[in-house]
Amino acid sequence: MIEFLIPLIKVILALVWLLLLTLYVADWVERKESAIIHDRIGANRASIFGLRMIGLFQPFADAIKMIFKEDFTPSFSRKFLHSLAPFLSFFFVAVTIAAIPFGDTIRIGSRIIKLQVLDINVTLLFVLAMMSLGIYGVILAGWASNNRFSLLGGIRGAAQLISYEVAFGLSLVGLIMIYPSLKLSSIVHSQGELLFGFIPKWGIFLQPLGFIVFLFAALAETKRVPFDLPEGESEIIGFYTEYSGLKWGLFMMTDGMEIVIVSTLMTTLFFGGWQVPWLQADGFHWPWGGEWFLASWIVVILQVLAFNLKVFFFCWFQVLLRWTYPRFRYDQLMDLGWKLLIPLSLVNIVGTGIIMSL
Amino acid sequence: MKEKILTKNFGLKNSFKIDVYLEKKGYTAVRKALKEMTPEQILDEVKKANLRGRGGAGFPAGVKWSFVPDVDKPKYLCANADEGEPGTFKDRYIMAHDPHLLIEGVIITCFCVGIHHAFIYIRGEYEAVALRLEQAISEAYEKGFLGKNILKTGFKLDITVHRGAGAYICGEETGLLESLEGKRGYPRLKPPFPASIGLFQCPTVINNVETLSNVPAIILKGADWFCQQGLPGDGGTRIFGVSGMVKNPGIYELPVGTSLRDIIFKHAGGMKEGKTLKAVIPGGMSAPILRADEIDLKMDFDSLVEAKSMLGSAAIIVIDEETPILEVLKAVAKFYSHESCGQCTPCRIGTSWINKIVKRLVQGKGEQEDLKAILRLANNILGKTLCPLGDAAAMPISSIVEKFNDELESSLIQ
Amino acid sequence: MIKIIIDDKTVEAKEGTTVLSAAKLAGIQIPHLCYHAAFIPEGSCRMCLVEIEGFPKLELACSTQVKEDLRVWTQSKKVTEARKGVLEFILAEHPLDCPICDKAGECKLQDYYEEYGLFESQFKELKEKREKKVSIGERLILDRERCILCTRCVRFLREVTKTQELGVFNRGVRSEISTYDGELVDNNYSGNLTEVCPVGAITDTDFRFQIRSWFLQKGDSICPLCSRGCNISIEYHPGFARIPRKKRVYRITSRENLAVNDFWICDLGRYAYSYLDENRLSNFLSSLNGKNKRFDQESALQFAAQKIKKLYDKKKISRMTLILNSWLTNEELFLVRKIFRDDLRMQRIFMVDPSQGEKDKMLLTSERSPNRKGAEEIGFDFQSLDFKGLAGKTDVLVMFGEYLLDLASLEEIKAVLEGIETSILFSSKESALVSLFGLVFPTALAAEKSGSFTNCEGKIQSFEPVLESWGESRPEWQFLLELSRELDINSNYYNQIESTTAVLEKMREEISFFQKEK
Amino acid sequence: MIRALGYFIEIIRGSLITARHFMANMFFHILKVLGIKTKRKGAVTIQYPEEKKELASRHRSLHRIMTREDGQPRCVVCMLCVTVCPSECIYVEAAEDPDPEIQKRPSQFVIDLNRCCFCGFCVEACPEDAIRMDTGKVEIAQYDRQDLIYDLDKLKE
Repeated sequence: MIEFLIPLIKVILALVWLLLLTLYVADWVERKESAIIHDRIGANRASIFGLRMIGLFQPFADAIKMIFKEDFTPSFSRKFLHSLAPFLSFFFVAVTIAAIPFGDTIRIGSRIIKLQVLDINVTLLFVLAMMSLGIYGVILAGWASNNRFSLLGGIRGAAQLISYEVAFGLSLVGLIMIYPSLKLSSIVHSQGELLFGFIPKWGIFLQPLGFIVFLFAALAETKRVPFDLPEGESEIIGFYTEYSGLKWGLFMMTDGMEIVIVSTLMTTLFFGGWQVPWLQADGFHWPWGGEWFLASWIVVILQVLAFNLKVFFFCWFQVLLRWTYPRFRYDQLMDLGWKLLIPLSLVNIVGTGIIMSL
Repeated sequence: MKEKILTKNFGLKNSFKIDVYLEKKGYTAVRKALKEMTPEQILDEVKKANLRGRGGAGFPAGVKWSFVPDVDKPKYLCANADEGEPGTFKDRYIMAHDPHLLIEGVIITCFCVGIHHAFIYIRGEYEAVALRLEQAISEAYEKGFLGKNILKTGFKLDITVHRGAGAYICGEETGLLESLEGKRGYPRLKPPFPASIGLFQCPTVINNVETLSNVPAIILKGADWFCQQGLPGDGGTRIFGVSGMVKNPGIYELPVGTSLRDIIFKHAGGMKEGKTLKAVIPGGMSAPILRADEIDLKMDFDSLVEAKSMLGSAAIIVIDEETPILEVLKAVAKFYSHESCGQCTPCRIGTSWINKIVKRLVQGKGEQEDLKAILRLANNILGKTLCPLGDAAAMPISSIVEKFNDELESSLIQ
Repeated sequence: MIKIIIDDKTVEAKEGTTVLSAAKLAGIQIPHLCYHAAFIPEGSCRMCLVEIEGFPKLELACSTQVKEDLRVWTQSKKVTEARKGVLEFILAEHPLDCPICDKAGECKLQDYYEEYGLFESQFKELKEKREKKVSIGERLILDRERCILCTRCVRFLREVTKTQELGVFNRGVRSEISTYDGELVDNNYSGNLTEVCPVGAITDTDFRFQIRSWFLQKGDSICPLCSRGCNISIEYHPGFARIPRKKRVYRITSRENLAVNDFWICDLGRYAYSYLDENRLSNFLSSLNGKNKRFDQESALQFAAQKIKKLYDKKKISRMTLILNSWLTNEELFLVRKIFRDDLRMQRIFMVDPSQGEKDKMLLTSERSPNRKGAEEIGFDFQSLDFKGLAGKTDVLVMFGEYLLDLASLEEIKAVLEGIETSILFSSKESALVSLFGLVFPTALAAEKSGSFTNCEGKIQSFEPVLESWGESRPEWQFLLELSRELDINSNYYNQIESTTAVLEKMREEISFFQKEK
Repeated sequence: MIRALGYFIEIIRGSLITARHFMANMFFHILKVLGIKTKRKGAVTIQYPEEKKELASRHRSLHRIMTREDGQPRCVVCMLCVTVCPSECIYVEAAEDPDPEIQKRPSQFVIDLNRCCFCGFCVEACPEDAIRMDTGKVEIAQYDRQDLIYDLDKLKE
């Protein structure tokens, strides 16, 4: 019974975490951050009994509005596929959260619980696979809308995602070579070690080029500005033009969720995941000598906090990029993917191999 | 001094009685005309005499008569005795002192043109004169000079005296006709001229009292004699009515062409004690004003037209230096604004507009533009109205403003 | 013909025409206010002054008659200056209240001022104060400040109606138009005064303040209210997108036609315009399934045709009665003749017209319908209708118009109609008859259909629809044509006919009376 | 490649600019939350319902009908506003005014604000200065279309 309950609770907790963060990142952070960049204040009106809380209720207001909006399905569209598409994209992104380690382990009584829903041997491949499947949602949405502009948007999206999928995957090969595992939990564990005795052995320090390629590829995967050619809501017409209400909301949620997932991946792969520098299971071990012992539950909390903080930082960072850059032209987009990122990632793999063989 | 034609009986006791008139060889012209002459001969004689209309326009009377077409309609004669022009009083004297002279003229004219009913349209204010005229006509009826069978020649003529109601415009010939027909005294459009379509849509001759009064003398003494009395092309004498600041105001029968200076300083006795001449209105109020230095001219139609004035009814109004010209302007403007009949636009509104401006000038609230405005408005009225009243108003006003601009400017707001 | 030269344009005109009308023929407009083609020119406004060679002064175009080789200039500097001067004078005493003047938009003074006016007023004096609301007739209101004393109204009443109710009083600038003590303008043509007045001095209470003239659209039509057939313009407001108007037609004005009505129409025709909008029948009604239910056009036509056809097939057409009226156009009467008399061989055709009214000396005739003469010419010889006798003799009664009420009381009609199996009414009005008849077709009025009327003098006048049809109503000729198709008789003939002009062509072929005018 | 590197630097510079804005503004926001007053503010925007910007004098806001001294509307029903209105949103009906100097007065004057495009032509067309758009009222939204149809009484306020 309890063996069954624990994963369920983990799934629920992970999902709630993901959804809440998504909601806040996609809505509140996005709005507030853009506003502050623009010397504005941003959404601050949603209130409960007059309590405004600097707009913290805004995501809920938006969500409720989204739910009650008219769900319009165009005539002549393929009704089933039209409805299926947002759920597909949502599902395949949401499911990746299962592979992300939030922390090390906690001990409750005699039971040791991993702070990760799914700890299989190939979690990294699982994540890559699920993220690739998200394309189906885009293509289906474009095609099922029976709108040629939507279809074009979907096709643009597919071409873009497939192109960057390659760079996305290749950029991680160097990482796998260094931390010889496809298991995210063990990659994170490996990053807890120290380089030259004082630098945390994070991916960013070992794979700077890989990180850059990964960053661009991941940004492209999220289909957001400056890579938002599939949708391009401000000018060109995109794949979810024919969507409204909750279904449209799901696409928006997917977008937001991709930010979070990409952030968690960056954290996990290049920034030590839940690792806090110099913090080990029993406390801090300062490189200049000296130790600071802590109770294990405090360590776990610190680790989870560190993970959240890093994730949140990368969410913030992505939103910053979105409000900084204009959109690529489509040929530039393709050039970047095929002519720069893929060669760079190959260079990275070769370079890593050479250094390792030295 | 040549022989008097019109005023020869003036001053006699009871000169208006037919007995006195007959005593002075009255009605011999009628006898001569009706018994010895044909209408054509009379017409020729009058044409030859160059008798020009004494009412103001100076149209040759003979020519006017010859315009009357020979149609199968009754014809009418209207003697225009509606002497409304300020300064003019000559017709009143003729009708009051020698009404039979007029009646005789009327009879001869009617015989010449073939008219059997004549009207004398007399100014309403001349009540006593009208009564005297009516009395004279009834005397003439008694003596057989009027009626169904005049002097047993079979010629038939009735004369009706019609008293006007005091409108200046009824002195205009077509306005007179309308009034005579019992309508509003509105001038008619010309053409058609009254000679072809006049009173009651019939051919009508309209002549001034003075014109008609000249006819007996022409018949009696001949056209050549008559011509010699005046100038070539403008025969006979005229009665100059002199009023204003002269020693002896009154009427003076003088040959056409007498100098204005002579009339004022010789015949009328010159200016009153202590007054100096400033301006003269030479032909009734509607004539453009003359400055004191412009009076050396002959008093006939053509000379005055040359001097940019007109002889009109030969009523000379003499103005002295002490009379402000603004008062003259005010009188003129007020008169025409009051007497405009209101039919056509420029006269109706133009005269009242000018009057309003002049009133303001009199109150001392005038501005420089106002004088220009008066000239402009007068020019807009001139030549654009239905009847001559518009011109009659515009000409004196603009001449006063032009010739006495300096004096008028001194009354403006500086 | 006399040749004259106006503004370097050679114009031929008949002897006796004036320069103004000769110029008008040549397309040269000479401004004029007091001149009206119907009156003797008075020449008081001085707007039509033109320059004529050989004349020292400007001459009046409205009264100067054409002479051989007259040279006229209508646009020279002297002339336009004179126009400016005259306009300045008129405007000096005319209130500048165009925004509230009902004439604005169709005011000649306004138009001329736009063209020739001096736009800087130099009138510093006070305008004369006059009365602005003087009632000079039952419907007429005079604004003396706006009056420019063109005396057109005075001359209209003097020369046209010869009633002479108006005159000019006082003189000079104090002149004013007035009625004689205590009297009012009271004749059947008083409404023409508002049209005759070139400015907004005379207005009628009917149109006063109702709408601005520029909102109105005009359409040419023929007055159907008596057999004179006066030519009229119907002035209506097409309505704004969202705001519904309370009425369509705002006024009826006369249209010049020297052969029929000159420039005038009577007050009956002018002020009765509300008949176009009031009390109109807008739906097909039938008592078949209950009391006066709405019905559709197709079923109505089918039903009517079926009933008539049944009688015809049974050779019992003598049991059908047709009642016409002379508000029908020539074309409609002709179609009735073709269908019912020539094809169906009906004999029982009667005419019920509105009862006669008073006539006057000018235009108004005693017949209150426009086409009695046409009906006679088309070849109906009408028997007098014994309406009460219809009961028992008739199975199908087809009736046009609602004038039966003048003939019999409502109870009598009801009693007779109860004895008739099928009663069909073509009516444009929501009258008491509507509830008595079994089947009711809504029909159009003359202003809404095309066709022609033959007036009392035998003049045929065609007209086109001005207003859109009311509700579902349609012209009778369309019903008749469709009925003929439903009846399926002589269809070759009726299939050639699509419009009223086609009907007129057929009429010209068959009836000599209609050939004479082309 | 080198060009791409140049772009890369510019890209970084770009995000530094936005990041700088974010940081600086965030700093002032935090100061404000902490109750420390500073000269500079985190946002330059006006917080609309609480703070209101002063309208320019030529701003066209809600219409009003001017009245004469006796409280009657100045309108003389010339319908020039009706004529000039491009959105056909004005409806005026005339009635006889007992004052002969005025002649007409409006018995109905309706502006359908649903259709009004606030072009101000009616104000310019009015010869009597009877209609003005200077009330400064810009918050005229309603839940019901009917409430946006303003009649004479509403316009006179």
